[in-house]
Amino acid sequence: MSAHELKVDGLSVRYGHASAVTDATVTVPGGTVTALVGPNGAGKSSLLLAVYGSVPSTGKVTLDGEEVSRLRPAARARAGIAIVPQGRQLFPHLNVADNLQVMAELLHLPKSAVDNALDRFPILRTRLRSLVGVLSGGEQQMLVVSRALMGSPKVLLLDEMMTGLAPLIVQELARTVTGLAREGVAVLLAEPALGVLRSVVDRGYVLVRGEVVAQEEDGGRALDDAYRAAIGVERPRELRPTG
Amino acid sequence: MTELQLWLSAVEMGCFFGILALAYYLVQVGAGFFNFAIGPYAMMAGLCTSWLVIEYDMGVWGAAAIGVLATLALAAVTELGVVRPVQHRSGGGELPALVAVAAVLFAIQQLAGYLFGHPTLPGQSLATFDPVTVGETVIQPSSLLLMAVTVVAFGATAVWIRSSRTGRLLRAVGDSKNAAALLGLPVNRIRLIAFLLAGFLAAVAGLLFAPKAGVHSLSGLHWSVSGFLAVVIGGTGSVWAPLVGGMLLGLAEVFLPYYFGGQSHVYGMLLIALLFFAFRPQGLFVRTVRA
Amino acid sequence: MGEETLLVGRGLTKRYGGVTALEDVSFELRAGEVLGLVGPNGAGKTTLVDLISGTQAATAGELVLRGAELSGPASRRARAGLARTFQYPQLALELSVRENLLLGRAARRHASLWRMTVGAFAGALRPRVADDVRAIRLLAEELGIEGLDREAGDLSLGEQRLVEVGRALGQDPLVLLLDEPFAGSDAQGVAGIAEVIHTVRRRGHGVILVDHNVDLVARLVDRIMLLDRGRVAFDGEPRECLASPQMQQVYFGSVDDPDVGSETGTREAEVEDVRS
Amino acid sequence: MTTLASRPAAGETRRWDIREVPGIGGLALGVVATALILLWVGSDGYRQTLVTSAATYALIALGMYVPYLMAGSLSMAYGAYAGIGGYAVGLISTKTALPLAVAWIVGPIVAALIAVLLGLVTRRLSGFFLAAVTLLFGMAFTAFLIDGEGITGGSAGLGNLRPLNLFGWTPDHYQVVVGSAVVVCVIAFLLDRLRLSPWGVIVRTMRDAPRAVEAAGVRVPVMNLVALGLGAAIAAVGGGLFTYSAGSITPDTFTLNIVFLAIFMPLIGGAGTPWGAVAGAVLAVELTLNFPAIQTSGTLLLALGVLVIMLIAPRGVIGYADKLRTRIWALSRKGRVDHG
Amino acid sequence: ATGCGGGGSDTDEPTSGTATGAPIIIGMDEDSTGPGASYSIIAGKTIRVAVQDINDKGGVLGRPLKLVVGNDESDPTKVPAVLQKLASQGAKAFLLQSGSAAVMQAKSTLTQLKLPAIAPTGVTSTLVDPPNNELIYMLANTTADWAGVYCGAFQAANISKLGVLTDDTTTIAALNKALLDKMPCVTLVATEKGAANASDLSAQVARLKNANPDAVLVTSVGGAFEVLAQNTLAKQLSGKPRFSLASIGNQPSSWKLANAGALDGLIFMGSINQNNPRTKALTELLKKKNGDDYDITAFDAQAWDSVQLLKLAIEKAGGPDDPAKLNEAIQSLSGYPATFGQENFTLSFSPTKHLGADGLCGLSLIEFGADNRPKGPWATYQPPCTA
Ligand SMILES: Nc1ncnc2c1ncn2[C@@H]1O[C@H](COP(=O)(O)OP(=O)(O)OP(=O)(O)O)[C@@H](O)[C@H]1O
Ligand SMILES: Nc1ncnc2c1ncn2[C@@H]1O[C@H](COP(=O)(O)OP(=O)(O)OP(=O)(O)O)[C@@H](O)[C@H]1O
Ligand SMILES: [Mg+2]
Ligand SMILES: [Mg+2]
Repeated sequence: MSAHELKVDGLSVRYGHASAVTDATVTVPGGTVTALVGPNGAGKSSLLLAVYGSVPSTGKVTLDGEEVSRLRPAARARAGIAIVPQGRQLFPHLNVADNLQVMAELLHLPKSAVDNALDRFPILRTRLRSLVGVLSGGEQQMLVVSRALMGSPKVLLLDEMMTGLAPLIVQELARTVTGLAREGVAVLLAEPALGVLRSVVDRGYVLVRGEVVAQEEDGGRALDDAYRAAIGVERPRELRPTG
Repeated sequence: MTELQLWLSAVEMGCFFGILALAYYLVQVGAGFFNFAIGPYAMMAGLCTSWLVIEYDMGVWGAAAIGVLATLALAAVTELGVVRPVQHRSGGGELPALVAVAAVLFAIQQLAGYLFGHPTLPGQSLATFDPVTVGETVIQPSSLLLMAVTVVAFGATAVWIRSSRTGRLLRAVGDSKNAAALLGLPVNRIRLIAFLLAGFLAAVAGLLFAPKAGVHSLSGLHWSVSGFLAVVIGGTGSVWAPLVGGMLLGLAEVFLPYYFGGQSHVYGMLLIALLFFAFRPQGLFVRTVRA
Repeated sequence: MGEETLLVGRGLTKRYGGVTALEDVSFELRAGEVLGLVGPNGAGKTTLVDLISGTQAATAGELVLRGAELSGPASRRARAGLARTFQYPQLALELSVRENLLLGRAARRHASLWRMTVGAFAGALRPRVADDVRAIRLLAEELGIEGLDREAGDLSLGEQRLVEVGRALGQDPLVLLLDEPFAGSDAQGVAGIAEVIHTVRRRGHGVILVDHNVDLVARLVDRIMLLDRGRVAFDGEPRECLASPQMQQVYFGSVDDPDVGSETGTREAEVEDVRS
Repeated sequence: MTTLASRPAAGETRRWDIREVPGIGGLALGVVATALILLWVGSDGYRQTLVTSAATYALIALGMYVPYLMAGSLSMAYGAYAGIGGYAVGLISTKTALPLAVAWIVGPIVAALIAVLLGLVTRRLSGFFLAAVTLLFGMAFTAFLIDGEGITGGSAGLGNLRPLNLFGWTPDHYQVVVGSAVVVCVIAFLLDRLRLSPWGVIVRTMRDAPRAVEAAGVRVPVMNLVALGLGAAIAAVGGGLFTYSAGSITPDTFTLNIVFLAIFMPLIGGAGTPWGAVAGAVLAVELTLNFPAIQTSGTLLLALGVLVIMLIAPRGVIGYADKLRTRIWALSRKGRVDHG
Repeated sequence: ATGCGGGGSDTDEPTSGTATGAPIIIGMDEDSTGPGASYSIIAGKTIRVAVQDINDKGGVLGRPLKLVVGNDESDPTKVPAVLQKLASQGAKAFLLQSGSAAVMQAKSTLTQLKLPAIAPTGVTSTLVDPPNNELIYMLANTTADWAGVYCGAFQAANISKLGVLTDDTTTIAALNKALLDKMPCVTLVATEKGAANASDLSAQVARLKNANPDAVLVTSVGGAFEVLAQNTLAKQLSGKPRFSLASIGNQPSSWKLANAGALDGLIFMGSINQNNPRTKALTELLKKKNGDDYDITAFDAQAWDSVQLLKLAIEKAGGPDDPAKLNEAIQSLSGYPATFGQENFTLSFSPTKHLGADGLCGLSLIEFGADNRPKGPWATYQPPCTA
């Protein structure tokens, strides 16, 4: 399967007269898992949303050489960009099946797509008819993830995708993500701290106050160091263990 | 045999309030607020039709068609020209939307007054077959038509909203505008559809109910209030809730005066509402989700 | 820290029609103790927090806070000394961060109907209380929250989570219930929240900490309670707990998992990362 | 380009600025505006009536402010609340020997109690149940005023009111006009401070995050009742004022129109501050009563006016003005930053 | 379209005609867009016609009358401001031509302004009862007189048990009080009330039916309620004699609302009597102005007379400028031959009599025909005309 590539060029996002992302340039080669790390409020989500087209932005976004900057979110989704947005971007008063069905219809997928999406998380299958609003935080996050993975995307935008998921699931997902990357999907995941995901990240960027301040071509510790170096100014205080 | 007559009246009003409530329900589900302009929509359809028939002795069906179209136009303007821009500019709160539609309510009523005059006009009956006589009671064709249409309207809406693509989108968009917009669902189109459907239902209701007691440029507010009460009593938990609410209201408006006379429908409805709400703290159908 | 028991729960159970979210859960929280609450998704952690805080009514079971029965609506329990955060931040998005932080302190002064009524007039006459201003500044500094005048709705989610914690702490609670406070917060946020936890336990009060970041939890708590499908699967010392087979099975996945190596590796790294 | 994190600095440094004394800015502007209006009024009877009408509307709108815009619960019995205030004046004046001023204590209290009662019934329900019940109460109240012949003077209402007598001083008509303007300013000022106070924070949080308020230790339904009561009381003051200056009250004096007016006014004026309600009232009076087009429907003018304002200035006229101000300040501050 | 009366009437304000000199300003408070519009407009138009007519004939004391108009939409909270505005525009007297709730509210404002006013089409005696009644006047016979007429009618048709169907407006509540208490001739077996904007009255009528009265009297402000009531009665209580107030006769537009033959046999309190030459003259004039199919109503006649009475009063007072004198002048008017009622019907006022009508000659019972239009005087009984 061919490797896809996402290019973000000089992207800026402003809310009113406050700028969340300033002239960010990020490349996500297919086959790699690229991380976007930065402290809270750095602009990670804004950047991802802008790439998906959900927040207005200036700058250029290209998928496999095709510019998608002009497209609306729906069109970008159909073009193969999938997003796991941060926070619960679900429809709490719709049941699990309908939540997936809505997405399937947006992407013009066959009914079977809903069923396939559920394979990844058996728990969800048991709750198919219950309102999403009553599910546990993690169960909801699982739903968000399976919704994003519907209809084989070319680009995956994962905004803190592991939030609220138990280690067991996290490992599975980590494996899934790596797998997809190997198949050529361009994966961009945003995290305030790499933590458990360190093992899956191949390369990454550090975002501080809306600006890309560092780029690191090999993942793991290297990226962590780059990150720490970048925010070294505001060095986190010691965390005293108990006892 | 007056009993039958009373039941008839109650059901007739129930149907009318029910459809109005259903119109409220659709906008509530799709856009998340109560569109108080529903009553004026109904008034518009009824009044415009009667006016055309009386002033330009136009054919009833032609006039009705124009009336309904005019109402649809109003509904569209409400969303495109008022609610959408207002919500867009005020950051999507429901309060501004509510106030805006309330203003639309009065604007429509007053404009209707200028266009069609202030006297009450007789409603035009679409049904031309002879009145049906049951015992002493005569059932006007318009009443039968109203009931038939009510059943159809609710049945159709129920199916549509539960299992059609647009129906599902409607529920989604209304449930979380943010999520919908974020994912790229056609929020604007869906909301417009909700308004148009509401406008259409209201128009039909007004058209079919007008023959009962005529229609007046100021009927709108009264109808808005009745429909609102119906939808609140019924709740917005199910498509059928508005019908239940409407029927309860209809029964109250007919049988309270019948058994207790005088102003009892005013006091009685307050009393019932108080007791009802006090002892059924969830209202009828409601579904709760947690934080 | 004193051995005095602070909060006791007995036989707590919650059913939703068919679904059983929590089944006969009992626990004990001592003064100055931090109790970690972990378990797979849907195990019932949030439900337990809801039952303790009174956000949801228990199907069965009882709670005792400092020897007195703890019952009734959430507000009464809050007045008795409970404070909680929500897994998804519950902020007034149109209010400033400062005002959101003020809520905790403000609530304390408007407990009863009478005080609410009087409070209305008092508020009109004396809107700004100097101590509040000071207290909020300290709170914000402790948690490293910047920009108190911004609308909470303009904050990033991570920033909102931090404010959520700050609001709960503002109530100066006897028992602080934290539902996944670390999810999505950066190193500085983690440190801030950890700081908060220490402050509370230093005061000899208690904390119940729910989070999936086990290593962090292990660092911060005196005891861990493992929930599985609504039941207590393990309750004990952090280290025993992490080592326990139950933990391995229900939470980390079976021992002979090829990934375990890398997985434990990441756990250490995580701790380091936090201490930087 | 200011990045977000650098925003707060400005806020901190201005903390001891006189402009930061809660509500002072609004008061200053409000007082100036009122003074100008009173100058414009002079001894013209018509203009004086405009002011009293505006004051009445303003008080009813201010009554709407706390429960509706701060707590987010919509009560539609404001016609009744104002009516209660009005009838308190009427009854005490015609049926008792008590000093008339007592009416402005009794009326608001009764109104508040009724508001609380209605709120009590729907306390566990979503906001619109309250709207429905209060709507019905409004209707029933009018019916009662007509039926309750003995007490309320039936359809003829109550008139021939005693002049107000405050410790021997009977204000003339102009003094009443000024007085009502002052009352409005004072209440607006106090509500503005209340909005910023801890109480206000709780009440405003109830709208978006009731769960948080509950979890923080305040019984949301109860607090809601307090807000409703307070609102009703303020509206009752307005009803009393109108009745006194108009000299009579009938069952139809305060109708559903007033309710919708009360819903409109705070938003066209500006939901951000109670002064918005006052501004809204002035606008409403201007549009419905003082607009040059003699015969056209005041209601139509008002409705269209509301729509236009909502479209041009979604945060109301005051919000609009405020936006302009902050724009200018932002520019000047930016200037300073660039220098430093 | 005749429908556009509301809008239309702003345009054709009266001109000074042949009269010269400083205009004498009369304030008219009408409801041209609110709930009262449907009847307020009718009289409003005729008032303008009357003013124009006076001006064309040389005006009052050689000066033209000038109307300044305000629209209170029958909203009592607007009334004080509207009247004040008219006064500030120089109005020396008022014609109060809107919903009676508004007129009620106006009374106290009149007292504050010390200016006299006529409510041309008012019928409820409470309008001219205390409180604040020093300056307000009304023309037509009020309900007090009607009681006598109805009683005569009931006896003539030997009706002893009466059922009443009434709306819930303040106007009618007041009217019922004045009317029903003064009819000892019948026993009220049932009084049923329905909302003025009701869309169904079958329950109320069913109760009436159960009470089994000899006849039914409908008391309402007219419009949709009145006709709905008649329709329902015709359907559920067919054959019972039906009586009504004046409003049904005064609102021709509402006749169209009735089901076929639903008004047949209905007897209402009319005051238009074509044997009255003045009525005839006015009819001609109005047909000229408004087209031949124009149905003249008591509202037209009363509006016309109010203006004439103001003219006389101003002339008597030797000018409009002293309100006290003007008020006295109005009170001193007597024996004015009215444009409605029977030929010899006159209007007079006095400090204690603010109701113009002298005797019952202002009234006549009119019967509706099968075509839902007034057929003519009721054969069974007519009020004795003894001034
Ligand atoms: N109102 C409800 N109706 C039905 N089931 C419910 C309801 N509320 C919670 N549940 C179920 O109860 C179980 C426990 O939920 P809870 O939120 O306590 O899990 P959790 O331990 O917090 O999970 P997570 O770690 O994902 O937050 C879940 O399976 C959830 O689906
Ligand atoms: N709707 C909004 N209006 C105004 N400012 C906003 C809005 N959303 C975000 N911001 C600001 O933009 C900046 C970036 O926000 P963003 O959510 O992208 O940060 P983030 O890196 O995702 O943080 P986190 O790790 O907490 O998710 C923050 O300073 C935030 O305050
Ligand atoms: Mg983010
Ligand atoms: Mg949870």
